[in-house]
Amino acid sequence: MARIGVFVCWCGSNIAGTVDVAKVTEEAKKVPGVVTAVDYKYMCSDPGQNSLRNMIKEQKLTGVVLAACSPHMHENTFRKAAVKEGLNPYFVEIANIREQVSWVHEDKERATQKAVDLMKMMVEKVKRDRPIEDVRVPLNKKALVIGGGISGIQAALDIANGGVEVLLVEKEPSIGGRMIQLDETFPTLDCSSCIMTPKMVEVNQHPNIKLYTYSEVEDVSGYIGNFKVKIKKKARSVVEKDCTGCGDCWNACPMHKNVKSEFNMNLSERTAIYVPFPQAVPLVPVLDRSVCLHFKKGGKCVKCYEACGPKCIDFDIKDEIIEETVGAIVASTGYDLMDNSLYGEYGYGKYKDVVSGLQFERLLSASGPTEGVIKRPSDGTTPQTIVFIQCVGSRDPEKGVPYCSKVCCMYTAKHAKLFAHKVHGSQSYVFYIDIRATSKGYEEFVRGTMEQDGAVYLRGRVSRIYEDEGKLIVKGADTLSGNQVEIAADMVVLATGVIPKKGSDKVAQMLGISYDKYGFFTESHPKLRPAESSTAGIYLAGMAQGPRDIPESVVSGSAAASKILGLFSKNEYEVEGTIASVNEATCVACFYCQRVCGFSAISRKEIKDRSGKVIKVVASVNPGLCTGCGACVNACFSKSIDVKGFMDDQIYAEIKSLAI
Amino acid sequence: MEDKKEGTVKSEGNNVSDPRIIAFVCNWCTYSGADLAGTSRMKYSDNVRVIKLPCSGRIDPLFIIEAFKKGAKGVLVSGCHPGDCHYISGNYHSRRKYAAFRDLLGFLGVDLNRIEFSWISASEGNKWVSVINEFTDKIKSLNDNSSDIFKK
Amino acid sequence: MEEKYFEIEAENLKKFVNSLISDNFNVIAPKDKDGDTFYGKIDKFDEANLDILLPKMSYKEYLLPKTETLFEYSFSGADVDIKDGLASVTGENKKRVIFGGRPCDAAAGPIMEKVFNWDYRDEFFNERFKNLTIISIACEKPDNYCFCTEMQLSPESSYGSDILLKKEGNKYFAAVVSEKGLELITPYLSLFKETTKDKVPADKDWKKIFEIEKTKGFLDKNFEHNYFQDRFLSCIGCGICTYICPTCHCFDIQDEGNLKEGRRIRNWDSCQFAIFTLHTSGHNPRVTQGDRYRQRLMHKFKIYSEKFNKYLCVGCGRCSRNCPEDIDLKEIARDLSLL
Amino acid sequence: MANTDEKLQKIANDLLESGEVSLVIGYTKGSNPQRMRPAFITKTEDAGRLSFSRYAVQDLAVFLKKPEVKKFGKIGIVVKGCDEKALNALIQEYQVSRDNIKIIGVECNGIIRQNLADKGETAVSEATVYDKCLICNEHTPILYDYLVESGEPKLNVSGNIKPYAKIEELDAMSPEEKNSFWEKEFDKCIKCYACRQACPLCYCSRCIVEKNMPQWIDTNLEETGNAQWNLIRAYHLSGRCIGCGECERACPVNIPLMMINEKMARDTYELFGYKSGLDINAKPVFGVFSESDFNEFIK
Amino acid sequence: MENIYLPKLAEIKEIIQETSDTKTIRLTINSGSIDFLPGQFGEFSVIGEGESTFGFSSSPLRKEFFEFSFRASGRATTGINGLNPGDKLSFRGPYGNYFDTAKMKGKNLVFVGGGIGMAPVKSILEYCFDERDDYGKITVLYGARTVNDLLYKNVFDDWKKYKNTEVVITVDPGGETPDWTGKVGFVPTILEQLPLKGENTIAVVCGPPIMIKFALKSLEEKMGFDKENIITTLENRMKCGLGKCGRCNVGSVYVCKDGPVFTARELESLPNDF
Repeated sequence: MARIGVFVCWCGSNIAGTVDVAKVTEEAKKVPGVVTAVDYKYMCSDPGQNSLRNMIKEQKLTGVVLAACSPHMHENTFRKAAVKEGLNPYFVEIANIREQVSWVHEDKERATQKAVDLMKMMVEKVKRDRPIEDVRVPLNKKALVIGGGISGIQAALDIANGGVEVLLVEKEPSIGGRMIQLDETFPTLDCSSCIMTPKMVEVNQHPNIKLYTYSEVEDVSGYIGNFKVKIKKKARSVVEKDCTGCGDCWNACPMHKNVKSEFNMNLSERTAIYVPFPQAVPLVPVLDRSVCLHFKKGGKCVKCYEACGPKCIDFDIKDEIIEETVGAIVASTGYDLMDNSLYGEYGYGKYKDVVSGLQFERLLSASGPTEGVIKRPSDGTTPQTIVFIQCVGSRDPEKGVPYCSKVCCMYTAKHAKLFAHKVHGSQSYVFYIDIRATSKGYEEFVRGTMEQDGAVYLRGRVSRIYEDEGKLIVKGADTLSGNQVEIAADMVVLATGVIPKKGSDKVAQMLGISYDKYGFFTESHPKLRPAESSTAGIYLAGMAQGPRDIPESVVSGSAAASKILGLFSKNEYEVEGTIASVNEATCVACFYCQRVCGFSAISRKEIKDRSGKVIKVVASVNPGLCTGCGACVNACFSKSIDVKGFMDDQIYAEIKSLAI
Repeated sequence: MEDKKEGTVKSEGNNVSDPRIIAFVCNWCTYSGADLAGTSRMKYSDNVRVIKLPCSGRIDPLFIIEAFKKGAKGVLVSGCHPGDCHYISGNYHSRRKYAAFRDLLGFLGVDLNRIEFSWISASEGNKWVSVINEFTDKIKSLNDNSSDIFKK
Repeated sequence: MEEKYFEIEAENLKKFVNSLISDNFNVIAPKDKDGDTFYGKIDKFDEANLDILLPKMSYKEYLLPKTETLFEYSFSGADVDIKDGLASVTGENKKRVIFGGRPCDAAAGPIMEKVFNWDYRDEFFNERFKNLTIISIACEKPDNYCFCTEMQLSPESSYGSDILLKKEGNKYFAAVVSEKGLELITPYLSLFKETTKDKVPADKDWKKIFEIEKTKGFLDKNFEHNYFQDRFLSCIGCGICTYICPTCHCFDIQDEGNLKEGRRIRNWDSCQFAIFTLHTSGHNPRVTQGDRYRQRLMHKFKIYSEKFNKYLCVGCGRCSRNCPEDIDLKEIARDLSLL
Repeated sequence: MANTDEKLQKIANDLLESGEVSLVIGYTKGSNPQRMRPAFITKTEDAGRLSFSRYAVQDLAVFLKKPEVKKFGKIGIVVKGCDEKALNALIQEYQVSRDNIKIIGVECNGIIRQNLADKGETAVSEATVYDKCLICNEHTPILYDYLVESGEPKLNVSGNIKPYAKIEELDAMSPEEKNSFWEKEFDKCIKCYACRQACPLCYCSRCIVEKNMPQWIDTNLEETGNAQWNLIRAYHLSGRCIGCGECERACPVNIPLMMINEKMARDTYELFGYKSGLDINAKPVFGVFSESDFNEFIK
Repeated sequence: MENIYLPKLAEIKEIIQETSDTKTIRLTINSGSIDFLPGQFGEFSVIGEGESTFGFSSSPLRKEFFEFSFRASGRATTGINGLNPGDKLSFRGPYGNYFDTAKMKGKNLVFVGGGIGMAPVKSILEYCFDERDDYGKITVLYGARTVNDLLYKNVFDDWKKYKNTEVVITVDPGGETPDWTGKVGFVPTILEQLPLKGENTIAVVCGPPIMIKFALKSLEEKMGFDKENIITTLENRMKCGLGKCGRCNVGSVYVCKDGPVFTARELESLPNDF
């Protein structure tokens, strides 16, 4: 017997300002099965929740409907409150009369009518709710971290230090990510590799971390606690365990000039067999088969092999697929810079001395192509005047992206500062729109660049850059003075915006996590669950989630790690019980459900009689794999499969309640 | 029997100027997109009633028929953009089905202007608003006689 | 009532029917549609096709509509308001004339009337039956699927008709066998010429090819006979035989509506469907199609006759003609009578 | 034809005698000379009843869904090319195991429309056969264990008769016109579900219309319930129908069901390049998707 | 002119949760019961969700209410399951035949019920209790699969209070709880252990088909009951309850009108179609 309670929330004036909550309450009382209906100022507050709990107890409610804000806000709050009174949490339904009514409509009468409709709809749904018990799945206490940048490294180390085995998979030959490319870091100016390298080494030596560099995650299936992952270890052509990292091989490689160094942002060359940078971890070279003469010229060149003492070069190594089962995953795939060539007027790609921020980092770096001496890529001379342009691509919905890349203000200030330190008497100009320097010590840092290091900050955009007699003529506007300015610079550095790593959308699709329209992974809740992805057991860290600086990336790595350690502190994970179930009496085993299931959650089940003879084959749902998406229900002709929480008869009743 | 139909269920209201529109949306993208429209205090037509499903893959053609049966003048089906499905492929499967189902409805004489499909992500509050408003306007502009064959 | 006999010229018959139509009678007659002939409302005599043996379907729906509203309901809060569906049937009071049907179809009415009136009176049926006047035309050439003669009727039987026409040359003899029939023609008597029974051509001597009592005799004793399971392997359970049958009357009762209002209806149903007797528990007394076809035979040739003293079959042969798998009831009834 | 019959009888006899099958489903002479009917042969001595002709209209694959028939285990079945496609689809959808079935294919040169045959038509010609015969590419079945050639004369297709011509006619109509066309058609429907029962691919043990929690499809036999039934039937057959036409043949009120089925078959082919029943190893069109599927109708 | 399909509206007076999935609903019309006889049934419905057939489970002599018991399994019963006291239920009936109480008068009676099949037994049992002096010894044997599946637990003690009455409750082996004090064993087995003889005794047996089958066998073959003196009920699927819709045909009877009460003798003459 249905005893439904309806609770109409005012949300202060957020709802009550547009919806006649008293009317909604009155209408609720008239609905068959509703035994009580009340309105309250803030249902989510403690007193509000208490009134819900009291009513459940006093009225022996079998179900409750909250006409309130979006279920995405407080469904869990109210479910938890209901559980405390012994009600199954799935007997709590939310009629969203805030986001879908009061905030988006203005006509009070019509808004109230809509609120009444939505309330009635959910009463019909809750009447047909069945108790749902959550499913417990065992946890494989091993974690996978995808991406070995600073956030991935941090996550891996934290998890490993918590006593849990970690697989760290990095696409590049070395871990280190973007951070290891940086010179000094704002606002403290400590050297990036000095603080990064020890962490990289720690990763390599950690007994709980299995490091796969030059490897990619190729496939992920399964579910929280039980992800089956396939890692492709790309053929390195070097036997890692035997390699000493001595360098004889790359010194012997004849391919000196032609291969651009990715690590140095194409500002230098590397050999075909190479380590991307001297502090690479692991310090084991990779043979780039796309350029290696051995592979291009039919096996003739074996110079590296000849040079190698331990003879650990093996041209026959093949890509290897490693299969592992993990319980949780951290996605920290990092970022790329936007394509500067979108800004033709800046001449990137056309003028060698127009460089990106990361290129400038390499020019600053002691381990970089110029060994830390700032030199113009065009002629190797040291520039005396550099123009820095901020917001290249960022905050530009027309050509770039509308968001702020967050780190550019700070690294430009750092660049200008380091330039001033390294080249005495030099002058830098910074074109900016706004200066965003909001963390500890940031504002002081920028101010120092302006005041102590003499950088001239010009508020405005650059309209054009062209070359004239070896100089780059930068034409722009200084909107503060209202003047057009023209600067003859030796170099221009573009503070290019950041975008998600190329291919991260494919990673997201493989993992089944959502991402926003730019490709950044979406957190489960932007404020309250920032470390979790939309899929249970998969966590997010670093720039893959959105622009952030180093400390934030480290924090996010740690956050993901702590979530995983928390998850692994128990032996089982509870999966929501909103999963599919089969009506075996009417299932005819056509297995369309199996075909459309994205989670391989459907299998064949043989029903046998007492003598063991198979009398029927039916579909069967694996509760650990099923996510309750309901695609199978749609595929089933005879509706012999249904998904709990969104049962066919509930949807039917919802539609029925809307009849006019 | 050609001469009389007795006692079919009558309907009231729901006229051309104030049509009932039922939207079946997925929980992860479109519902969140609608939430965003709310949070952003965007205003849109109040003719729409939203029914939340886990995934567009769960939105059965039967729901559409049922909505028309119950007097809806327009039905919207909305889910995550291709590739964005929280459940990986639910929207792809439903897209394929709906491509065919739509053809079938059209062939049977249902005015396809009355059925709208959209991909609306969690960040597209504005798209939600424009889809709802444009759809509502379109429904209002249709001749009421072009109604479907499921409800008399 | 004592039967009365008339003669009517073919031309006058046309006038008579057209007059009925113009006097607001609903005239239902065999009518061509989609390459077949069905009973349907005609707007003039010429729309009727009197040359065919039988329309594809019977006119059962004028006695038992495909869907009948038993009552309508509407809710206001916890209260429910019920509107009797019978009112619209009685209020309708619309006279229908079935014109040009065959004696077999006409016989179905009084046969079905029994089940609808033992103990509980089904006024929906009664009201419709009361308002139906049936003018049948005797068959001259029954086909191989016909077996009305075996079913205690004949191609010239007036059972169930109000008026039976027999064609002879360019004129018809009309036997008016009921008050209803007489009442119908009275305003148009000028078109008719009264005559006497002896002027009417005598019925032919229709031969039976089997004895239906023997069929029943088999059914009485052989509920578990293998014949049913074997013979009806070829039955796909489509139920066409029951839907187009003039006497099959099984129905289902269903509620349809929304949270505000709706109606309780009865719909045609068929014993040929597995779900017909399926219990909620999953138990089904009639598991196989053989079981279900046996029930059809039993109901037609045994149960009904024991209960109501009439076979629930008029021998029209529609089920045989229209069976997609060529199951021939006449053949079966004959086979059983010989077993 | 006598030759065809003898061959069929011999195959059936051999299959039964060797115990390879315990039942052969074929055709035998029907209730009049222009009708055939299904025959269920379980004993070699009955094999002589088997026959085939231009009147062998039934798609015998329909019987494979009957529990009573399934009980026989290994079954031999006589199929025309169109009917054989139903077997393929049933195998694709796991309803029939290839191992349990012996396919006795017969070459078919066209089947005379039953309503014409009943009226005495005996000649196989463009004007007398079903539309499906005019577009048939599988006069010889795709898959078979035995093949029996037809003794019937070849069907000459001049192209003067356009099969399913009404589809284009309807496609060109406005929604209102289409609506009123189908309204008239569906009004005739008596919901006997013969279309379902006659369909070899409608094999659900409990049809969606027989499920009442919830009752998605109205039970009434009026326009609304009828339209819903006909829509859902067509939808469930979309991309699956192999075009045997049994639904339309069975329909006692002559609703042109094949128009809908054929339309959906054409559209499915156009949209997804899939034709049903041609390949037992193919994945059914609505069990898979492509990222590049038709997206234009979605905002 | 009467529309025989038109229901009356009854008000729910009380709902008794019998087991986890069965309930007894007590109804009143104009604050009282309706006229019916034990064994008869009605068509009950929440309007909008369709009708369902149930036998009355109360004694017609108790005039303040009438009741039926049901298990929520289909659409109609799920609808009824959602109701609260005070709600309205639509009802048609009473229909069908009834237990021949005249024949039972002066005789010893044994009532055998299984599971929810006890419902019609309870009606005739309590009817006999209400006129206790008219009958001889009364033996009640009621069994269910498990202790939790027993209905009417709240009235067992009332039954035991009547004079010259023995009440035996049993559960199937494995269905007992640690504190179970009743019998353990299948109904037919326990039945055979009871000190009963066929003479001058009438047996009423209702329950699942398998139980009826074996209980009848025990009564007839081992305990010497005449088929005439064993009475049972058939539970066919029905729609109209009025002998029209054709669903409940068995042999030549319409269970809804000629039944649902049959003697074992009558049952014997029916084909196995139920």
